[in-house]
Amino acid sequence: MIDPQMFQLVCFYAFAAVTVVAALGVVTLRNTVHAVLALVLTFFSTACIWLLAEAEFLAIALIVVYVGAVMVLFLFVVMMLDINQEHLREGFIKFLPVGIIVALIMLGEMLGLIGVRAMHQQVMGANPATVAGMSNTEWLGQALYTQFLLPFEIAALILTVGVVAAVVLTLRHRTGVRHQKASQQVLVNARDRIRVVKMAAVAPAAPQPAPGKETTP
Amino acid sequence: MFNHLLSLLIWLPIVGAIPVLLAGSGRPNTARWIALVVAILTFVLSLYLLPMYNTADSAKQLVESHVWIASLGVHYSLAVDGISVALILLTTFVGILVIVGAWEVIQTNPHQYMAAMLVLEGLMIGVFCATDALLFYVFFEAMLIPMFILIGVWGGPRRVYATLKFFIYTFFGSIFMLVGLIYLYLKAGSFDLATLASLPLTMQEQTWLFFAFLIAFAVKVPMVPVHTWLPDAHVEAPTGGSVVLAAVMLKIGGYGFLRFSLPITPDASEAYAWVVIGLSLIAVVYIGYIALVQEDMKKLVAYSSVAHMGFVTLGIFIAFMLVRGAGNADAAKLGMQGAMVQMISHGFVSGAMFSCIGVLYDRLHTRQIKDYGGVINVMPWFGFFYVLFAMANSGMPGTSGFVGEFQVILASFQANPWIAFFAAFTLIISAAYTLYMVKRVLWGDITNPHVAEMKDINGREWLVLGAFAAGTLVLGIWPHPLVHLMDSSVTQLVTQLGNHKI
Amino acid sequence: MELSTSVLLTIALAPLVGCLLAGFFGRFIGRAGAHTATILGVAIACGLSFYVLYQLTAGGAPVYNQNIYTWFEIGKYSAHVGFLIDRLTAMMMVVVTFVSLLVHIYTIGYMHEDPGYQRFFSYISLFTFSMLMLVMSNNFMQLFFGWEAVGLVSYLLIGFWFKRPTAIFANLKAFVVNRVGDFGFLLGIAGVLYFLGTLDYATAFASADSLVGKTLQITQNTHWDAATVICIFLFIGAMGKSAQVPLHVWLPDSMEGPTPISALIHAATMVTAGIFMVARMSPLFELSETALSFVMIIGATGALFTGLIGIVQNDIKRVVAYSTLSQLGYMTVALGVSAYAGAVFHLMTHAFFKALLFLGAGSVIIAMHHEQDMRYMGGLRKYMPITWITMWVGSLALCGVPFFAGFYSKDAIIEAVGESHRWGSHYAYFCVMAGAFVTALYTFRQMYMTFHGKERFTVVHDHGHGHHVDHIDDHGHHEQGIMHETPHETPWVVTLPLILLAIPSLLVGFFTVEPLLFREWFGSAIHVNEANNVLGELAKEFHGSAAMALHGFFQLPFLLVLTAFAIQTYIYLFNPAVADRIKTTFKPIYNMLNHKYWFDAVYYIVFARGGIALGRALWKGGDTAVIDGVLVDGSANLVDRIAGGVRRLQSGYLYHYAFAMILGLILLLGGYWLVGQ
Amino acid sequence: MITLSHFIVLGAVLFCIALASLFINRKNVIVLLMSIELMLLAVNINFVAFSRFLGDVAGQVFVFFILTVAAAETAIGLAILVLLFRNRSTINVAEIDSMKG
Repeated sequence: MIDPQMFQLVCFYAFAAVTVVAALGVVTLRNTVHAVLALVLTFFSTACIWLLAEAEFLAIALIVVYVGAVMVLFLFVVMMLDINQEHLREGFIKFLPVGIIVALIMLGEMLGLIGVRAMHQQVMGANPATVAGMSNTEWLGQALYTQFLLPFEIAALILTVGVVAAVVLTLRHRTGVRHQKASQQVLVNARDRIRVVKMAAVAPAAPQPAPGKETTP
Repeated sequence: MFNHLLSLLIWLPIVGAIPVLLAGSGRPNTARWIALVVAILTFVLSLYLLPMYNTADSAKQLVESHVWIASLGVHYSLAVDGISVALILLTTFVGILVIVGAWEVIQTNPHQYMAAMLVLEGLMIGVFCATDALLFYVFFEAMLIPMFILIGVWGGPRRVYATLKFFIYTFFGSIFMLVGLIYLYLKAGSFDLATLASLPLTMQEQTWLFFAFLIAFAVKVPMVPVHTWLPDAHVEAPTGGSVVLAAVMLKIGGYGFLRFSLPITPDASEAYAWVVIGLSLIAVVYIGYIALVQEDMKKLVAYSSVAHMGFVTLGIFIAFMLVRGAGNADAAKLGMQGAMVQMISHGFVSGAMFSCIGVLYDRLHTRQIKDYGGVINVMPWFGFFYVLFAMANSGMPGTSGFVGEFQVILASFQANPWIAFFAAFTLIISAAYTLYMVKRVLWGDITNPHVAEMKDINGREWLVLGAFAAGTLVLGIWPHPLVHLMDSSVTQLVTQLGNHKI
Repeated sequence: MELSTSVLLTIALAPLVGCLLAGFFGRFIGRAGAHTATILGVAIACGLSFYVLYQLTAGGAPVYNQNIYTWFEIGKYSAHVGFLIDRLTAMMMVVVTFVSLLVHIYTIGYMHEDPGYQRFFSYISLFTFSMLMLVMSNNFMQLFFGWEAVGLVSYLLIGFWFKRPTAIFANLKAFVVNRVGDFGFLLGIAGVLYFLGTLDYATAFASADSLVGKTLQITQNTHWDAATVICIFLFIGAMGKSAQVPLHVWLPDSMEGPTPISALIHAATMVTAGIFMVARMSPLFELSETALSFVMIIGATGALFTGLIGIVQNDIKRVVAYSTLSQLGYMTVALGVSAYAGAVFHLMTHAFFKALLFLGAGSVIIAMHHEQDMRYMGGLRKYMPITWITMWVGSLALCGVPFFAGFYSKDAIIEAVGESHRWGSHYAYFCVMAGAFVTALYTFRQMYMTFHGKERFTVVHDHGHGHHVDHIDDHGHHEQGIMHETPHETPWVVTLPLILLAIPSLLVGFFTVEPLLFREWFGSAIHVNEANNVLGELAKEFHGSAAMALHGFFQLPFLLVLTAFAIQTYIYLFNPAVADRIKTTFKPIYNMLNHKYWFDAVYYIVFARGGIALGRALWKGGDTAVIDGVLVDGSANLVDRIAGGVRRLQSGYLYHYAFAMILGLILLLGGYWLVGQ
Repeated sequence: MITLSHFIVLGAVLFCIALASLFINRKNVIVLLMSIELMLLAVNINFVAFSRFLGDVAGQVFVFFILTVAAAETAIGLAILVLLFRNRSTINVAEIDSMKG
């Protein structure tokens, strides 16, 4: 019989390993498309870890929003743009040692500072949502629509602005394209089109009689 | 209405600037007339100060006080004493003259020019009325803005350099004052000047505060060696800007010494009076020599302003030596009165000198002395005024320029004959540089053919110069009313000087 | 019967009204209006001055001392405008207004072609007003006002012909040199206020004795006697105004002004203001032997050495100018030996005969069409007899020939110096004695060169030339020695003042010497210590004016005059070549005199050029280079340079910024970690 | 059993990988953007973990907001990227230095 806690641990390690490997893939893969796919994998495995932490709503949201929307956006962009991959990897080997050293120093500092050892004693207790008699989604929703209503609305607004901004930024005005401007067509005035010129009705000296009225298009 | 006379004096020109602006560049004459009416109205109102002010009472009068920023204990509090009344009258008087003086001279956006002048006038009156240190500071700084605009927009070719120099110089000074004021606020919990004056301070605190105030006001006065903004600002400023700058704005430095340095840090002021006295004497001699060799008329007069303002600071600070050293309060009053009279007088004389140079500039568009010569041949009336003001500038008795210098020299002899010796040097050097200029500009035969085409002053210019001349002569022939007006306030100040704070 | 304030005010203000009318409304009232108005003003002042003098002497009026209005009042210090009228003042008022009136009249003739006619009348009336304010003052402040105001008018009048470069140079010089004197004067006044606590004459003089024993701390260990310091400072003022060595340099140059001015201001009245002032301050000067010695030596030096310069001058006005300097020296010597009354007496006689000489010289100049060089004159006596005779009267008075006015005053001074035992009086005695000889030398030379001998000009009649049209413009640069018409006697407005001045030059001494000098006519106005009273000593030997004059014929001064007369008569009437021979023989001395002992050159180089060079050095070195260059623009440049350096950090590359951020984060965490350990 | 430190270490590791990526992929803007996503993810893991261990809902709410804002940021970032590429035909960071002082 497998100890459920043990099983959780194993699962965590497994997912964590996938996350780290995928993340390494993101930063090292030569092909950007592959890198994006590795990032997708990172998100997936992270979502799984969040499930282990019983944050179901966020795990699902991560997959739906990120993998489903953001990553697809990445893929679109990467594939749409004709990028010279080789050129972009210049200095990769050169800066690798520096990157690794900085990253390791950072890691050491962070872990040392946070006090990982003390946290090691802290075992995962009961799920607070369950304690409150709610599902995780309900628990989150309760907080979101009461306590954090205003930030929530602002977040919504930010997203809207983001959308508008993205559209405006990428909108391209092509020149030389003939559009039909309905508004101008409707607003047109007879006087703009036709000019009435009065002329004396005198027979010209020319042999052929010309019309007394002339119109311009 | 007269309960709020001071507020009215401050805000009438400022609010009056709005219709002037609204008149727009399309109706320049409307703008000019509105500005003139506002300025005259302000002057008439300021005349009411005379009957309302009780010269026998040394206390501050016409008090107005409202809470302004409650959380900092800042009050919108106004009051005047004799010195303020005199300076306010000077301001409103000059206010009319600069508007008349700019009448047709300023052709680009006259409405904006007039509006800036009116705002400046209101703010300067505010400085002279404020009895709250922060309110004073606000007016003190706000004043820079219209001046900045006046020089920067209607100035000469190097106006950008001059405005920047002027602004940063003065701003640099006043930051120290702000720091000092904040310290005082933290200590006293109030910005009220009377409270600050009675606040006990140690010698060390006083020393720091004294130098903070000294830097702020020394730049404004300006004293050597922080005077170099003045010649540049004057040279580039339009005539009206120069007039206001010289006639009123410089006085604010001297006024600041009276309101801040003397009452708040009397002991440090006494201990370091020699610094100010030394700098004042340097101003008289050193600046006198520099003025001698100037080739630009405005620069020359600007430098002479520095030298004359040296008498103001000298008169104020010898008071310490006299009250505390010699125990001669009357001599201290004499010196202080001399400084005050010199301030008012310099307002007339320097304003008039700059107006004269403006008259020449309007005709020939140059301020270089060498371009003139023999102006008297074509402009006799102008010559009359020019000689009159030149004489006043060199301290001729019978003109206002003499009174203050005379009193200060008499008082400084009582402090130390050597001070008087160097101060009296002005008699020689001011005559030399002023009349050397007169010689090269006014006298002689006409060498420049353009000078021959110059027309004598018109009615408007006659009015401006005549008004200045009247002020100069009346004050010179009969200074007693002015002295009497300020007497009780000066007495009170001198008494205050005697009180040790430590 | 007391003097009335309104009369005194009228005396002072009548010329001012005339001045304002002529000055501001000159164009409306025209030439005749201008001279009528001003002459009327001065005539009123003159008449009333005589009336005041009469009241004080015959009428028995007490001394008038009242303030008119308060100028300022601060604590115990106050300054007023007021009048002190005693006999000294009254005499000065009469001299000033009388000479001024004659000069006004004379001006009608002298200036009648000048475009600045009204302006000129306005100026001289203003001068009269200022001079009256000076002499009538009852306090130091008003004295200083008058002092400076006459200086101003002098400035305006020297530069009256403002197109001439020499004139506008001279007026600037005059004003600035005078200001050097005023510098001392003002300090003297400040000293009076310091030690005596008042600016009022009466109060100050009453407490003058309190000065004794007081000292002024100059340096840590130096203390100067208060009275000496005050008096020397006051006298420096007098040195400026009364053109004493070494501040005399402005007076000869002031001859650039029109001749009436030279007569009125630079001979008769203004330059004697210093003498008047010292006489007025006699209670103070009596307290300091040192100061009086100083006064005496300065005066004696001037009396002799400036006279010497007069011998080599060729400009007729300059001769008279140097003579004025010399005579002012005599007056100053008299002050220095405490013979104040003698100084004032000489002031009065000098005012008459020197004004006469100047106006006579002016008359000659008119006749010669503004030729002033005596080398192109000669033999004029037959063309202008009135001028000739009156000039001789003036000259004899100047030389101190017995019975003439100048004799009484000058001889009294010489005698007084001889009586004095003050330190330096031997030097002074030598100077005044030699000065008498020198005076006669230049005076006779001038008379001979101008009126006697051969005519050194030729008359060319060219009727095509408009003589009077634009003569102002051709001042000084017409061909010398060529006349376009025969010289002729000047009109009556010119000769009348000459005659009116010749009378007092001849007679005034004879009638006034006794009361003025020996009977203490001035009363309380002049204070002399008993020990210094040299005039009192002389009075013992005085037996009437006639006896004094007869006695004078056998005295050394007159013998010197006779010698000089003989020498000059020989040289200029019989053997003109001698003059040139002397000139070449004594070349160095001639050069020294001709260059006026190099005073002008040295002053010009040291003070004018030096001042400008110093100013330029301070301006370029101090203001422009140090304050603006290093401090103001320097700090701006420093900020600019620092910013320029910092700017390089902003490479624009994203990864640099990112790297900086990460580095910062690492350092921050590291620091935090270290602190936490 | 899983402890808090497990999550924290995982977050730290992810963060450092992303950090290293900033160095080694210094020229490719797309990878840089993805590294930022990784960093945010690492932060989010921490939030979730703390929220779970401390029983505080605020942590998860915050993750929610971070996701929202990050999405907006990515959208705009990519838009800028597209614009950049359109104008300069490159996404090489080394060639973008118009902010050079």
